[in-house]
Amino acid sequence: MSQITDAYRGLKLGERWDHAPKPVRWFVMLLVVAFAFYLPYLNILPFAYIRTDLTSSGSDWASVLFLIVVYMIVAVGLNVVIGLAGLLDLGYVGFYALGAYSIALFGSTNSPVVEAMQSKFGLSEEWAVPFVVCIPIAITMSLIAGVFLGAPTLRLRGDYLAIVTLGFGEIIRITARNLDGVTNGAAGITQVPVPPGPESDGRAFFNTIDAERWYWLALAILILIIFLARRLENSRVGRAWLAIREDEDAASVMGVAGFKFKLWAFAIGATLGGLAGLLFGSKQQYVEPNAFMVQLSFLFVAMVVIGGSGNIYGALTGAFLLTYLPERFRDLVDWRPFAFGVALVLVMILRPQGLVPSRRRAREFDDRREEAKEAAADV
Amino acid sequence: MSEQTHAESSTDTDVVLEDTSNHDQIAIETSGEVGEVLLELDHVTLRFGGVVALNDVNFQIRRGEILGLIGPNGAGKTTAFNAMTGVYTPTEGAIRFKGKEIAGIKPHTINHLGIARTFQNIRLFPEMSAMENVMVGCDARHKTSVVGVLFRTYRVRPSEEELPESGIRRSLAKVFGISRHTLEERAGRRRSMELLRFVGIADRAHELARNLPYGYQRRLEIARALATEPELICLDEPAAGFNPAEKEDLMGLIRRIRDLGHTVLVIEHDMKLVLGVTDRIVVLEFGQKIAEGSPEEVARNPKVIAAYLGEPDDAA
Amino acid sequence: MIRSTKTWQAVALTAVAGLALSACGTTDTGGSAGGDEGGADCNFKIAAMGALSGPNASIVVPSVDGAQLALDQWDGGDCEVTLERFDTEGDPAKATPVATQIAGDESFIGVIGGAFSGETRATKTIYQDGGIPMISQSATATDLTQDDPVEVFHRLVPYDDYQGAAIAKYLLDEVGATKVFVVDNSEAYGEPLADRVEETLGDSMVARDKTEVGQTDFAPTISKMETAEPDAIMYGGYIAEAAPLLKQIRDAGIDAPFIGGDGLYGADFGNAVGEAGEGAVVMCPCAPIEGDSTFAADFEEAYGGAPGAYAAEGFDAMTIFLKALEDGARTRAEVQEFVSGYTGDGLSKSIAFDENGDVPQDQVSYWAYKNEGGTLTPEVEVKPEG
Amino acid sequence: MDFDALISGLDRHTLDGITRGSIYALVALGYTMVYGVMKLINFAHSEVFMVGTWTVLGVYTVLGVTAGAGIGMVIAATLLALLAAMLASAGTALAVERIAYRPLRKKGAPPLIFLITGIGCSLVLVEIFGQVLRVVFGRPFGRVTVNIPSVLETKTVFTIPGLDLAVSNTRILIIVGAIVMMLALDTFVNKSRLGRGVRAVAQDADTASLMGVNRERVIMLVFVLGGAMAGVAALLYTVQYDITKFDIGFIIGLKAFTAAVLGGIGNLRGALVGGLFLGIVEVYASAIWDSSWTNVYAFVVLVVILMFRPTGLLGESLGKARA
Repeated sequence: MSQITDAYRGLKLGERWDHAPKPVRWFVMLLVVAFAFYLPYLNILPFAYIRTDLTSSGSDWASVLFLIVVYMIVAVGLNVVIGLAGLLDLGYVGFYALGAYSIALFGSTNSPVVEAMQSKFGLSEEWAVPFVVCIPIAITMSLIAGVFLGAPTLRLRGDYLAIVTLGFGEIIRITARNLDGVTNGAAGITQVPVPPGPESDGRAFFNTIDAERWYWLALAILILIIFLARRLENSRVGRAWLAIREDEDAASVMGVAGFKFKLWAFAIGATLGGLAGLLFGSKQQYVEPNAFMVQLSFLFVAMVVIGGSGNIYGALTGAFLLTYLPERFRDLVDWRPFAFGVALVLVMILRPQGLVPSRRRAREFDDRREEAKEAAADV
Repeated sequence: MSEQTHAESSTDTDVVLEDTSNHDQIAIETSGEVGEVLLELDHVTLRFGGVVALNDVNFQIRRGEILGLIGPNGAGKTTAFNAMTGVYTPTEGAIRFKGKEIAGIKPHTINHLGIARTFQNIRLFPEMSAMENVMVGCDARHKTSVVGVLFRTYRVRPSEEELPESGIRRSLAKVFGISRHTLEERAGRRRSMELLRFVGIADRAHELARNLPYGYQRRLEIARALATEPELICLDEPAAGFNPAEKEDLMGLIRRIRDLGHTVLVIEHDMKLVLGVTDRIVVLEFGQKIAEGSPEEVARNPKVIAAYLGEPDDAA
Repeated sequence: MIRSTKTWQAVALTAVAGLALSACGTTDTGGSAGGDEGGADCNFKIAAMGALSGPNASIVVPSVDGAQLALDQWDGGDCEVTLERFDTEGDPAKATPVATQIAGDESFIGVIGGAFSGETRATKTIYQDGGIPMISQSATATDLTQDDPVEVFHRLVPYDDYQGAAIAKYLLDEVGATKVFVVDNSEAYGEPLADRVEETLGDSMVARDKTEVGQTDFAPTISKMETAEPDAIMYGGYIAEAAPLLKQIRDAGIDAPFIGGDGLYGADFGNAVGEAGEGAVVMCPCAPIEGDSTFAADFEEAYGGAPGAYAAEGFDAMTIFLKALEDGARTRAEVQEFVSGYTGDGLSKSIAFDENGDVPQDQVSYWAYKNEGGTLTPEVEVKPEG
Repeated sequence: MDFDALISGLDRHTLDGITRGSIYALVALGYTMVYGVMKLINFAHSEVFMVGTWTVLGVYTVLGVTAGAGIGMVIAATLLALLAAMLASAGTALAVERIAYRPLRKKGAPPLIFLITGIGCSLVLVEIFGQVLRVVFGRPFGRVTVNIPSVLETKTVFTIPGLDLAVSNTRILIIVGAIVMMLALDTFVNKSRLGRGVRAVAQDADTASLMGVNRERVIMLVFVLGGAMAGVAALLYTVQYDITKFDIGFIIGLKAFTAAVLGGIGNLRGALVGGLFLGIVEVYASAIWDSSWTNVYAFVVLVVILMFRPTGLLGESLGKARA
């Protein structure tokens, strides 16, 4: 293990990357993006073993890729909340659910909300809010929910915030399940709309069979989001978040409006969660409350932390591994949750700073380890 | 090379404050007359439960002066500080900054009004570099919003020296302007570096704050506070843990801060430093003001002598 | 600049290696494995999709085992058929990639499942797009066939509305209840079932309460029961909650008969409820396997236990697909056509699908099973009015 | 909405709420003590409770006791089961500490990491009972609900005159048992030398270590005590509900954690107050409406209380347990 990591360290990839000329960096990034778009068709032998559909009971590779990218969007959003602003949110699934439900409630002909609108305004039974209009609705709803949840609770200290957000996630799910007249209750909403596109062979462009189109759509959105998230990180906003995470009182005295920036972090996180949920609901074409259990929130947090909280690429790695591995090793069937638990514990004990820690966090971690050693030596 | 030297010296005796900065870039613009009342504590009383931390305290800070606030341990100096910077709200009385009541206002708003401070027990952002620490201070004066950062919506028509050198970029910037975010980042970085030079720690600008030696951390705190462009800067025991040579340097630094246009309030234990650098001194004991005046007057004041004889000077 | 040269070398090396390897060959992923072989070959796969792991696996695994048994007992002649098991954990999100995979692989000619209503709702349009016929052994939600039916979907179980009516009929006719207390678990299965029971009972229902999945303390429900003094109690939900509920009902000294739907049907029921569950009744649209059939014995021999929930339905579903192959169907469309027009006697019932994919009600038999000493023994058949 | 039902049965509902809350409170102690000393939410604590319920089942099975056994046998079996559950739960808690938390503490990892190993451990424990043991031993392990024989048959012991409220032996056992254990723990923490160590570390770990308190030993002690209390809760739970299942800890754990925060996390008496309060709120609300909204009531009440008392009903700090 250590031999491998040492060899990896010997390459000093991070440093080399920093020192590489700009055109080289652009070229490499372009290659990576091109490769990502090519992934669904990956068929070159040794690499193709990463596909999830090789075994007889495997699952569709492009669909899995899509789910991975959706969870990556979630991880990027949650990384803003947990990794940058240092707020422990255990109810992130609530926003994810809100996004999915927004598009279902307003865009599906099966939803009671749309049915009510049809009868109220005398519209045809085929009518529903168009997909493109559903996007701002979903984003606004999750944004509002983020602010609504954050405004009263962000004054609470870390661990109190954790339980309150956890409660929020549950409230969203239970409400969706119990309000039969609005959400169809536990039965869920079918016929969730898909993005518009040219039809072929009588099928919509974004249909249930050609999952790679969904993957490309999600990937494009993810790349845009990463671009924007990087902007935030390297700005006064990102610095304010770090300062709050480090020492909130000192930050406040230095003129950082703590509450405002925390609320922004929460709202941005909520929006990204909602966006991911929207993509998920739309691809699924079916939304039901049980898809949004608390455990999913834990999974999201695990993605961010395993990858290396505070680092966007760490969060992406975490989301990839925690979604991909269980799908790749479907053969293990019943043993997967156990293996997952063991892996969580092992990875964190062996590599507490996360798999791809931010360079800042890695340094921080080394220092702390030194301190812990010194403290131990003192005693 | 200097970085090497500092890393090796565990004590910071050889640190010499050397101001290599460009004062034009860090001096602040002040709006008032030197000598006018900048901050006023008007019969301020502060109680915690049954404990009276400040009892009817009255004093003023005038623009352009260096005021010393001294007193034995537990006299209420830091409490007064906290009240001025919004950490506590006075139970009775008023605190006015430039004639505006500031009691009960949030700390970050008070900072925006023009008061900055350092902390007795250093409170930097340990996992951020020295430069970033100062940048956070500069950000206090920046305006770019989250939306502005994300989409670079707010564009500014750049002045000639702000325009990029190369051809295409230059034309683009001429047509579309430059985003305020970019300009502010650039200005912030420049100013931060100047401030680090000003306090004499520019050689380790990119090191994490937690890894800086003690003396550097103290000075970084001052630089960070200065970055918020305060009219009044409050230094809470800036010389704590310093040796005589460093104290000497610090006195020079405090004077130079005043020369930049800031008004300075210093809380200090070390009488020698306070007497040497301040224009005026306020003395607190048991939450009450017992004396006020020029350093000479205060040094002769029997009450002050009694108070200090009763309590050995721990900084000595 | 030395560094960047190295980087370039690495990039170049990777590119060369990639090209070389791509020249070596490609994997055979997806695609038409069945078609490639060509000719009169009859190599097909049938998929079984459902919760094969996770807390609800015990309701699904026996039915897939039943299907496997049917396949093992089949003499296919030239045809070679395999059953592929796809685990969804009962989660619609995990079911869609699976369904896309199945629909995209032409060698699959039929799907047994989805086992639960949620995953079926999420995947039936995928199968419809792929034109692959599905026969569900246990998805009972009414809307699957009534609200938005798709051509490819068939099921061997009657939908919840009828089951609710059957439970109500049992309560009225067999128990003679006039004051029934109805409890549900607020979930997609229990709630509509209880709704339907309530509807059919009309004035004979005295009170209704809702509980949660995962709940173990039912004190508020019990105190409502004490006030209502029911002469029978109906629960729409699963075993995990029924067990503590029953125990608390009996502890409170209420000995009104207790009846639940097919969510309680399963070998685990007796283990879970213990003594408190003695005499509890479980209503299931599944006929007892008749004595002269060898199914029960065969199943026990193959899987080391009595056939559990929906094992007979699983067996029947597989049988229909196999008969389609015997009939000469070789494409999805042909199989679909055969299944839709199929009539015949199955283990569980005599089977024929109506235009929505349902088995006509008059062919379904509901049976009340009584828990006696930890095993469910058939008590009486109930015929609800359609 | 049926407020009449609440009012007319207020005594009954209160008793129900206290019964439910007693178990929350006992489990909440584990969260609160660990938090007080380590500022850490021990996510695996719910599984510590779950292990206790299986231990009770194991003891009953080995002894072969069932309902209707003689009174002596019942008492002996119950006491043995209690002891075994306490030991097993305490052992599990200690194992979690050793495996998942101690190595991280040695490395000085940030709190978030502890959270993830806690979740990982929780999953592992759940799967041990749901999968690993099933593969090795078969039933009763696995993912199905398992009955635990009611050794103690529920009987009405007395009726509170005037209220017409029947009190059963199981209820007495649960409420009295919970309160006695809590008093014992409270006394231990406040009076004994070891307990003072716990309080000292909770108040200020650095000062405590200067005063010669061994922090590692205090941490072990806290996990053992919290685990033992979860073991007590497990026995009382099986007496009342008669079942266990591989994932039974999850919801109880969630509620107990809520109760701990509600009472003021880190505060022992807060756990009791929070647990009882949460139990009563849930039962009242379920009586007025129905149980499908239970978690919503619980969390709404939590948020409202935290709005007004940001550190819970009794305020935090195990150090100031004498609050």
